[in-house]
Order: sequence, then structure tokens, then C-alpha cells
Amino acid sequence: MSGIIKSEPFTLNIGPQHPSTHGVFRIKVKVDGERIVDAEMVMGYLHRAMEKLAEERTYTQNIPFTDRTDYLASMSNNLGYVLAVEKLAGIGVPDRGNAIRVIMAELQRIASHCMAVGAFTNDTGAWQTPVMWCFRERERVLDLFEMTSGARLTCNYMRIGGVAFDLPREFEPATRKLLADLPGFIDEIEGLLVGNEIFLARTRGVGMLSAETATNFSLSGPMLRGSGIAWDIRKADPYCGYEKYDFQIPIGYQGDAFDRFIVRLEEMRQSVKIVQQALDALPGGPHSTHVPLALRPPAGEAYARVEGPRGELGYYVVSDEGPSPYRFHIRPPSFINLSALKEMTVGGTVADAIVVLGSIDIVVGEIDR
Amino acid sequence: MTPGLEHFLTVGAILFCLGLTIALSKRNAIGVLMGIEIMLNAVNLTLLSFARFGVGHGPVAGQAFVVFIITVAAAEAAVALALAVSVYRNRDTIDVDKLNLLRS
Amino acid sequence: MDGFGVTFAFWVLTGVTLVAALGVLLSRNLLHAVLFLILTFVGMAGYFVLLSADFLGMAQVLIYVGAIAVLVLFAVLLTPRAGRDNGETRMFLPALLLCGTLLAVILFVITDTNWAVSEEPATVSAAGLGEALLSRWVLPFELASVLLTVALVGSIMLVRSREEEAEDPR
Amino acid sequence: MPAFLITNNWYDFRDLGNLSGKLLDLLDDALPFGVVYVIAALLGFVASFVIFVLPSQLFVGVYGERKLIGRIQSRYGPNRVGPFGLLQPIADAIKLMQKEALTPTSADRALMYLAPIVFVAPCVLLFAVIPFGPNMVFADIPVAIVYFLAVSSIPVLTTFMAGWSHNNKYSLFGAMRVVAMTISYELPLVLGMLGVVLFTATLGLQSTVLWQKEMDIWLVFLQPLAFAIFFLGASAELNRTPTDIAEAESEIVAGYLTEYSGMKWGLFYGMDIGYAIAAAAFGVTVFLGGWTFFGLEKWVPPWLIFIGKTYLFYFLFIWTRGTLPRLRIDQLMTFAWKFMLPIALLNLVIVATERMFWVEEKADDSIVYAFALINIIAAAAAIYGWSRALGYRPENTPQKARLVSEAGGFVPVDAHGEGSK
Repeated sequence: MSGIIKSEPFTLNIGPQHPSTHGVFRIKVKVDGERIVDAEMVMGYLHRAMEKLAEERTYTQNIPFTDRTDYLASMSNNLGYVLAVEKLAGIGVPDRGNAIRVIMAELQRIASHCMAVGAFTNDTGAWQTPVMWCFRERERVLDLFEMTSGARLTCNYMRIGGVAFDLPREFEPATRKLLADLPGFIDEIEGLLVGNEIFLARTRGVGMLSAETATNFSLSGPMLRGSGIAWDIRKADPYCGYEKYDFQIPIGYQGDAFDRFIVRLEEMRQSVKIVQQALDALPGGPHSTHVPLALRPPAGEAYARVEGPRGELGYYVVSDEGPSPYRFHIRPPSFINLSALKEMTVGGTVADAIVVLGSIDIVVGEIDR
Repeated sequence: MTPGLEHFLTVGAILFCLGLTIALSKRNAIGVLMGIEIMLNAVNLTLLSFARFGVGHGPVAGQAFVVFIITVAAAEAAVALALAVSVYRNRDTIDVDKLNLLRS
Repeated sequence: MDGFGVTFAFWVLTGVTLVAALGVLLSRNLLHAVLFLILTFVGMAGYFVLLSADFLGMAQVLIYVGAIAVLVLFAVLLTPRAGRDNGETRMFLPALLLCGTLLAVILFVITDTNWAVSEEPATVSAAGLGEALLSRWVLPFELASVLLTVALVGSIMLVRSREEEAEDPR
Repeated sequence: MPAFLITNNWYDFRDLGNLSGKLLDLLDDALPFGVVYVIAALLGFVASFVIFVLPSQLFVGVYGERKLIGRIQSRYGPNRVGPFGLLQPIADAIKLMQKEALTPTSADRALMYLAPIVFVAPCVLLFAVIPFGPNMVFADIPVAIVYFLAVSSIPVLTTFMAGWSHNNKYSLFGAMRVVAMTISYELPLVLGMLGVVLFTATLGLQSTVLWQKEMDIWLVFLQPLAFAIFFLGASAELNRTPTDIAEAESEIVAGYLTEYSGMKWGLFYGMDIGYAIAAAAFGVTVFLGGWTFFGLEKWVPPWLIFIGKTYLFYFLFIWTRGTLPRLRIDQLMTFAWKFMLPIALLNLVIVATERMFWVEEKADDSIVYAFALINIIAAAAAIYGWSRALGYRPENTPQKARLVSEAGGFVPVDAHGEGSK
């Protein structure tokens, strides 16, 4: 519609209160007809000064904070933080603890991708059906979390030196049952959406991101892999014994929203594989080493990164030998992935912008911290 | 009072004159177009009432003419609106008073 | 044509149509004018049905309300706010005078003429109309369709932008 | 036909039209001239709208749709209010009436108040021409199909009024979209119906049903292309989900409904369902044999058959809503102009040829079965061929992500679409 008529471009606020911004996030788009000519991101509506608050609390007290950054992947955030502190203080983790951490992180990835895929299809306009199906499976993962940690969303399960509790007896059968069901479910979602012409029309070629642009924006996770770059921290810089597990990195073809979608689906399959292996080879022994409650790591700094569901999730901790970190910084993947939003939306329509936003899979708690 | 031929003709005449007033006096090109549409409609009404009540060519002729007028009106509306949009694009206005490029 | 229903319908329609047409003339907001215009069209369709031209009444609603009015709305929307004023030029009073005179003349002709009114009001079915259009009036019918095609192509050509023309494959 | 079956006596409950006709005749004798028109109009309104449409809206449109969509989405749907949640629509209505109807300060108040009211009227009018049984049709006008198409184009204007009056950008988007979409979808819809009319040589709805009864075949078999076009066009004009771009809650909040609340919104919501039921009734009448069912109508009241078919047709709308994502507006327009319009024209050519052959050769009526076979094959071939011609290549779409075992840099897409290991 644009271009034919000389029209006054007008500004449209998508958000902060909008059904598709996944939280309180705002894009100021300048539209000409339906075509977007300029986009500006406005964030900070959910800012809680987490990084500053963390400087007042002990290392252990900070773990619940990490739950609340990316509230859809609390396990991965816990893991990233405790890895950073362990690196700083030089604390080792028993094998069983590492295996449990891997299981939890991968289950979390499945849960988070369920949410991502569901919300993404909702943004393309599939009226709630895929989202409900995804929620159904995500519920079962959350049930497992509840079983082990007592909480469903903000688990606060990882501890410096291991995990908080050992796995309960009923965990293993329930997980095996879930793992048996999940591939079928992923096939179902694939059958529902990958063969759907409308879904393809809405996502193929939308939000294209070349490999070069993706690296220039320092993207990570499914965003980067969707552009055809095989990069996964679990492979490139293994932690928690990921080098022991056999899995593959799914990558996309041309870097559009559809590629990110199929990459996420495939990642769920790979996660199922990893959990299966970790569960089969679950070592015995303690689940945690003893760490003093008032931990005072030697002065220095440490950066630990994990492959979160949304990408490279990094924690940077500086110690001045005090009981609480001197500096605490998070590298949130969706914040950095979001920086490419303008690149992807300008030139598309408003409807495309929503799809692109959905394909980035943002969590506003993590963006604003 | 049962409406007869004169009633319909009177309504047609009033509408025609209203449409003419609109077409002559509106500043907006789209407004002028609306006046012309009303005039065409009034003519349709007149033709149909003659077809219904009058003697002569029979009712088919009147209705056939109305069909043609509707066709012409549709074509005219499409072209006129395209013109209005095109003029707006080039001149930034569709005020017929300001479209005086020929008057130096 | 007789009966209470027809008379009642006629006067109601007259009221609605004339008020709506006046609304087109008087409303300052172009969008309101368009909506009044639509009401006029609907009233016209009512008249057509009263005159036993059912098919044409329906066609009136379908074409005028469903297509032309929507087209006008589209054009109104495509021209920005400044273009949505429905004001008059200074020709308003002369135009009113002229049209008043014209109306007086026409009304005089209407009342003064002794119209040859047939005793049996005639009706045409849609089938009969179609028959006539494709036999007796086939040449004008074809001409009308040619006209429509020409108008279609012409209006597309008119609203194409230069960029779009440049994009054309040679 | 046995004598005790279809009669024209008033007590023949299989066709309530007899009863009401008898009643009106009696009243016409007793009352002064003209009053019977008013009573007939009221009776038609009560019979078709209050008895059929409103309960359908409530219990099929609101309850049934929510329940079915709930089952599609693997949840229960309404199950709290009343037995099986059956009273949910009534609770909804009460809630809507209690809510305050807000009006933005800068809104065009008159239009904003008028829009929901004007939205209701055409819905009531649409049911006037729908035949529920042999005599159960309120106004069996000879141009019913054109009437239906004409009246169903009015709500679009109301939608536009609603969207424009709010002075809200999202609403304006909705209004623009609905106007653009209607211009595009009216054309193939009318052209598709033209094919049907050419076959049956009538514009009346009752006579269309009778034609199908006489030929013992439903028009959906004779006109599969027209049926597909009708279904897609109707769902586009109704703003049902694969094409609900005017509301598009994930994109433009709620489109033209953004600023409406309370019962004003409720009228839009209810009448949307009303229009969907009207479209379903029209589709059933034209394409699925209306109140006939290959002879079953002698034993079962025809209006029951008709209502059952209507609900089944409406189920199609619910089903698509529960399954499909939404198209973007430009894709929707491209679909209308590049796909549906040529297909509709092709359909028209096929129908005209067949009809010509039928009439000129004075062929036997059973030739319609041959036509049905030809048309179904032609429809499949046309849809497949034309979509291939437009560049539809499903086999080129990757189904699964590429898999790589080692982390590394960029993996270019090679000829086989596989990543290097």
C-alpha cells in the first residue's frame, strides 16, 4: 500500500501494553501505510536494578535474583551464576551434581522452547491452539521442577558447589515417561505448523538476518543458529561435562523467522537426547560439595557462560574478598538478540514486526534486569 | 395518498438539484464526486419511475438504461477517485479551487 | 401500485433520502458526508424496490453501497486530514440559486405536463431484464463492459507511482 | 408420496410455515388492511431471529465455539456456570451489560454510538430470505441471492465507522484493512455465486433448493470451486480467524473493536456470530441442499435438517479458527486477486460451457452427474495447476533444521540442503 500514495508517516506505539510484546516492552515504529520505515526500541519498564541490588547480598543470597531475570529459564540462569562463582572461588562440583545440573538445564530448555514456539505461533495469529499444546507439555516439565525444587517457575535449585537437593525417587520414572512422550509431541507440533501454508507464508523470508549481520550484532542462541552459524557454547566451551554427551547443533538455512522456529524444535529433540543420556549415566555419590555459607572468594573476577535457551547467558562476578560481589553483571541473551530488531523490522509490515519480535523470543525480565 | 408518477418525479428532481448544488459548490474533489453520484441516482429514479408508470417503450428500456447508468457511474467513480488520488499525490491538495495550474 | 404499505414506505423513504442528501450538502466532515451519501443510496434502493425493480434495487445496494461507497471511503482515507474538509467554495449561494431555479422549472414541468400514465403498472423480472440486455441492448451492453475495462485499466495507470513504473519488467 | 406425509395443513409440524401462513390469513380477514404486514414482519423476526438466531448465537456461537475450541486446544472450555457450563453465555451477557461503555474523549461520538446499532440491522435482514422449509421462508423474493450479497456488504461500512470513530491508530488500521479486504473479496464471491446462478438459472434461494431437490444432487458437487471461493470469501468478510486481519489481536490489539467495551462490544461480538450463522445458512441453502436431504425431509422436519446442516457448516468456521494462523494483509489481497479471481473466472467459463451444452443439446437431466464429475476434476486440476503456475513449490520448503556435530563458523547451504559434518 505504501509508495503508491504520498502519505504522512505516523508513529505507532507497539506496547508497552500490547498483546504481543511479551511483557512491558515498547517499540516506537514509524509506519508509512502498513510498512515500517523506522523502529525504535524503548525498554526499562521492568527495570529492577538487580545488578546493583546484588552487590548488597551474599553470594548465596543472589541465587534467587537470577531466577527472576529470565523467569522462563530460571534453571539456566541459576547455573550460569553458580558457575561464575565457582570459577571465582575455585570450587569443584561432584559428578552427580553436574549430571543433575545438565538434566535440569536441558529440561529448562525444553520448557522455555515450548513457550517460545507457542508464543511465536500465537504472534503469527494461530489462535491459541499451538500455545495451549505447548503449555500442556511445559506443564509436565514444570511438574518435574516442582518435584525436585518445590517451585515451578523460580526454582532457585542450583547451589554453589552443586544443587540444593538430591533428585527424589519419583523423579526418574516421571522424567523417563516425559522423555518418551516428548518426541511425539514435537512431531505433532511440526506436523501442525511446518506443513501449514499460512504459517510458512507468514514466517518464511520474514525478519531475514544474514550470517554476517548476525555475527556483527553478536547474537547468540537460536537467532545465530537460524542464520546458519554452527555455534553452541555446550560444544564450543563445554561446562558441566557436556562434552560427554552426544548431541548435534541444529542450524537454519537463510536466517528468517521460520528457520529460528525449526531450530528451536530441533533443539528440543536434542535436549531430549541429552537428558536421556544423562539420566542413563547418572552417577551416584553426593549431589553437592560443602561450601561455607559466608563465602568469601579471593579477589579477582570471573566470567562464566552457559548456553541458555535464548543464547549465550553470561555472568560476570568481581570479588573484593568481601561477603558479597563487588560487581555483578549479566549478559542477557535476549537483550543482545533484541538489538537486531530494527534491522529485521524496517521494511516489513506491522504484522511482520510482531512475528519478528516473537521469533526473537524475548523475556522482558531479562532485558531490563 | 398513494404515490404516483409525479411523486417519484418530484423526489428525483429535488435530489437532482441537491446533487447539482453539491457538485457546484463543494471545495473538495471527492465532495464534487459525491454530488455527481447523487445526480446520477436521481436520474436513475426518474428513469425507473417512467419505466414503471409510463407508456411507450415498455419497462425493459428504462431498466436497461438504469443498468447502463450504474455501470457508467461505477466506471466514473473509479476514474474520478483515481484522479483525485493522483492529483493529491502531485499537488498535495484536492481542493478544486487551488487546482488552477492553467491560470497563470 | 396501491396499499397502505407502499404509501407509508414511500413517505418514509422520501424523508430518509432527502434528509441524507441534505446531510451530504451540509455536513462539514467529509466522512460524515460519505456516510450520508451511503444512506442516500440505501434510500434509492428502497425506491427501486417500490418501483418493482427488485433486481436493480439489490444491484444498487451491492454496487453503490458495497463498492462505490467503499471506494469513496478509501479515497477519503488515502488523502490525509487536511483533505477531509467538506467546505463550500464561494460559489455556494449562486449554485443554490441556480439549482433552486432549475428545481422550480422542473417541478413546474412535472405538475404541468399531463403524463401518459399506463393503467397497468408494468413489471420486469430479472430474467426479462437479462434477456433484453443480451438481445436488444447487446451492443450498449458490450460497450458498457468495454468502458468498465477501460476505466479499470485507466484508474490503475493513474494511481501507479513512479517507483512502481520503474519496477516494471521491460 | 403417501398422503399422510407432506401436507399443507396447519398442524403439519414438519413445516411451521403452514401454521404461520394460516395464522396470517386469519388475521388478514379480521384486522384492518395493512396491519398484517406488520404482524408478519414481527412474526418473521421472532421466528427466525429470536427463536433460531439468538439461541444459536448463544449456545452454538458462544458456548459451542468456546467448548469446541477448548477441546481443540486440549483444555475444557467453559464448565463452571450451570451444567457443563451451559449458562456461560448468559453469564457473559450479564457481565457485558454491567460493564461501563467507555468513550474516548477525542472520539467521534455519534458514529461510535451508531456503529454497533447499525451493525445489528443487516444481520436481522439477512435471515428474511433463508428458507427453513418448503413454506418456511419469510420473504421468498425472486432475487434472494443478490439480496443476500447486497445486504451482507453493509456491515463492512459499519465496521469502518467503528474503526474510524475511535480516533485510535490501531482502530484506523483495522478500518483500513477491512475496507481494503472487502473490495478484494466481494469480487470473487460474486463471481463464484454467478456460477451457481448460471447452473440453476434462478436467483431465488427457495428455487435453488428445489432445483437441487429435483436434480437429486447438491450444488457443492456441481460447483466445488464456487463452494471453496464462497467459504474462503465468507470467512474473509466475516473476519474469522485465518483472515481476521481487521481484528488481529496479536498485531493491532483488537482492530476496530479496540476502544469498545461493555454491551457495545457485546453487540459486535454477538452479531459477528450472527453473521457467521447467516453465512453458514446461506452456504447450506445454496451449496448443501438447504432443507433437503435426499428424501429424508419427508420423515424429519425439514427445518431440523436445515438447522443441523447450518451448525455443521458453522463447525467448519470454528475448526479453521482453531487450527490456522492468520495471513498478512498483503498476502490476503494477493490471494484474492491472483488466486481466487482467476479461479472464479475459470469456473464461470466452465459453467457457461456446460450450461450451454445442456440447453443447446437438450440433454437429459442426469447429465448433471457427468458435470459433477467433470467439475470436481476440473476444480482439483485448476487449484493445483494455478498454484503451481503462481510459484507454489511445497517441496522446496525445508522441513527440519540442518544438524551439525561440531561447533564452528558459518555453514553454507549446499545443494542437498544439508550441513557439512
